[in-house]
Amino acid sequence: MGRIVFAGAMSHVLDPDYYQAACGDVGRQKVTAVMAAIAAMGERFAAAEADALVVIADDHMNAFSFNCVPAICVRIGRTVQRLIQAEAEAFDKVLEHMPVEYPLHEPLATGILEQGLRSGFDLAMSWEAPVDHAFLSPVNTLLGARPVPPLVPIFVNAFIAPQPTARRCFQFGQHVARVVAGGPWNVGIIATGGLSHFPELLLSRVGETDTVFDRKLIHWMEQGEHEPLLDLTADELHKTGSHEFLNWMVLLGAVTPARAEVRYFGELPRINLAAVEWRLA
Amino acid sequence: MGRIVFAGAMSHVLDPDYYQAACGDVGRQKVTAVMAAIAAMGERFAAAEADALVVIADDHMNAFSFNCVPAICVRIGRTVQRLIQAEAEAFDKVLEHMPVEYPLHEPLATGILEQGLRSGFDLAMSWEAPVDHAFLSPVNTLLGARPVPPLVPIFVNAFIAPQPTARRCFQFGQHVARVVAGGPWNVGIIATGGLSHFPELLLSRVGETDTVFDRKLIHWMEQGEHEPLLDLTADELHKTGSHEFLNWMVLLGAVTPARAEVRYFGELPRINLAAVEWRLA
Amino acid sequence: MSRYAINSLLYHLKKDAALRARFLADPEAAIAGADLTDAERAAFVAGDMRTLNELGGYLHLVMSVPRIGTHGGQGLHLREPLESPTDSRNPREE
Amino acid sequence: MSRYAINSLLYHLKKDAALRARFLADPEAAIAGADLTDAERAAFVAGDMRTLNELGGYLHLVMSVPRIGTHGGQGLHLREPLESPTDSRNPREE
Ligand SMILES: [Fe+3]
Ligand SMILES: [Fe+3]
Repeated sequence: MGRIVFAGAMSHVLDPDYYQAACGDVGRQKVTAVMAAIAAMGERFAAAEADALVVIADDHMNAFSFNCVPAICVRIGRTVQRLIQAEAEAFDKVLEHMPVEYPLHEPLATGILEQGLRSGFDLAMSWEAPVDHAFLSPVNTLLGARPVPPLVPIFVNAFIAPQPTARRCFQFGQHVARVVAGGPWNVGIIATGGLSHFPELLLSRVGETDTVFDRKLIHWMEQGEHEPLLDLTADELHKTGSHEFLNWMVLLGAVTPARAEVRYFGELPRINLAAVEWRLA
Repeated sequence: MGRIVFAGAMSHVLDPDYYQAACGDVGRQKVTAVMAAIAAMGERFAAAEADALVVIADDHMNAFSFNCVPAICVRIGRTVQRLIQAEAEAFDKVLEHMPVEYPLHEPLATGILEQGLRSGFDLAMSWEAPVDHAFLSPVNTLLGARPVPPLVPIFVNAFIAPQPTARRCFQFGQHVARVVAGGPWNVGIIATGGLSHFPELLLSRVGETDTVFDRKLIHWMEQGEHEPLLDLTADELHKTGSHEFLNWMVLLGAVTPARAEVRYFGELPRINLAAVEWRLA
Repeated sequence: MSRYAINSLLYHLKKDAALRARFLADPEAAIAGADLTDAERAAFVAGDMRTLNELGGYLHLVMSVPRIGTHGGQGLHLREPLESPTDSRNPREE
Repeated sequence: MSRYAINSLLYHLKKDAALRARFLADPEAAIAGADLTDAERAAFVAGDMRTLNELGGYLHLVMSVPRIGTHGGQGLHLREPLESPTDSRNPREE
């Protein structure tokens, strides 16, 4: 029987130069610290010898177009490509040393997709969507020079309203856990993004966070109290700039009722950086 | 309170020349007959003075790419464009006399989308997907020279496995009915495609249908017995060539427990043509 | 059962008129960069839609690629429209 | 709140380098065919990303369109990189 052998969640812009430019020296210090915490989590991930790594992240209008914005989309096929874009954003540019192509864990991804549709999840599928910093920065930081295990990238629509609800993301995570349990593989899972930044997705509020809200989320995750998180509304997530917490909700569904341990939490004006790991039974 | 004031389902390749070429004179005769039945349904649709027309159909790998294949996708925005493709297929070409652009019923489409995501439907949204014969042939045949009312095109993935289940499509139709009931509009709804053709999606079986299976579906629809239809499996739909019946399942969910009245059923070697209308309370 | 490499190429042949023109002029050269097995490549070059369908090509692509697809299950082969582009067996050309 | 016409244009400016080059050379001409209100058009021409965001442009597009987006909320205006493409206020250019 398959098991989730590692579960973590972390911010996904992991670029010291970017935060130096955005927040000065303290930006560089804090992002360097969260990256060190993620690298330490990577030691434990490597020791777990997972057969696959599920990565739950959101699209930044890089992979999908307005022709089709999926609520939840499973990336299937044999390989996935790193986003390649002329004049990429700085935090995507820092990944240019990474390989262009990564293996996918085809049977696990296909299982999540097929069993999902059979169970009433209206999942989109993609053979082509590339992965950007939201997927690859955490993978890169977690693994360092180690080889990247076969990935299962899953896209959650965090930004284009209407998004899936926090509850639905959690339910989808429970589904992922059932698929893992029904298979033969040891699986790692990470969710990326956050914590609070870009409230209301307004340029005029870039630079604000909601630390009180973030600490409340962390408290519930540490306690393994997931009920209140299920009731998070689209409005709360939007107003606090917690859009990307939807990715974390998927992970919570997959590991519930496990408790979180905070490896790093650091406030910046622009975003609150975090790295969290779950204590699995 | 809003009401569904018209509900019908029909085959969607409605091109006498095409069936002449594929099946000879009998092909032309039967498609002409089903088109006449659909036009007669159009009289009743016009008399109902609907504010909007919801059209449930499938993509024939025209609107979406393998970058993102949605299970169920609501077309939002203000207008939708007819598929324009160099060297289009004959049955799309016959629509070239039709307008290039059609108004959408924006508040109804947005309601179906937003309330759907709130209710746990993982709907994709599209501002750009064009509509092909699967949407426009029935609309054209139904309306003739009358103006096209504001549309709500909804795409169901009928062909690219894994598809949503028959039960899930029905549940989504129930959702559509709830949204209509909660709004102020009189709404028509049609589902298109089928009946049986292209079993197993194998070229070697093009030209086969499953009349026994179609008659069974029709019987249940006539009786308003929807339970057995909910249990249709992906395998049954695939083997009998009933992929597009998923569109009909959405409509059934929207009108259940109403009974169907068959306006036309005609067997051809290539496909069984049908036009069905529901007796609404 | 479906095979992405086949379907992706069929899809691009359907949507990209320039690729389609290159393919019609010189199939081998046009698809040289595609990640196909030998059997798949041979079937493309021969315009053998039945084989491509059996190898996992979606029916609706296999039927609908202009000038290349069977367009109605008539088993049209690539070489025929190339030699006779108004071939009456292809109803689209009429 | 979101406005498709704005977002579609931002998206194409992000993804289509040729359109972007035309826009940088002559914004009015490059977007002449776009279905925009006068206020939206003026904001595009001025490179006023804050207004485009307030009018319904998605933040991540408003930030990330190369050379045009604010790219980090620094309120970069279009005219500045045009006049000084290695402007040090735009970290992407470093
Ligand atoms: Fe992000
Ligand atoms: Fe069809």
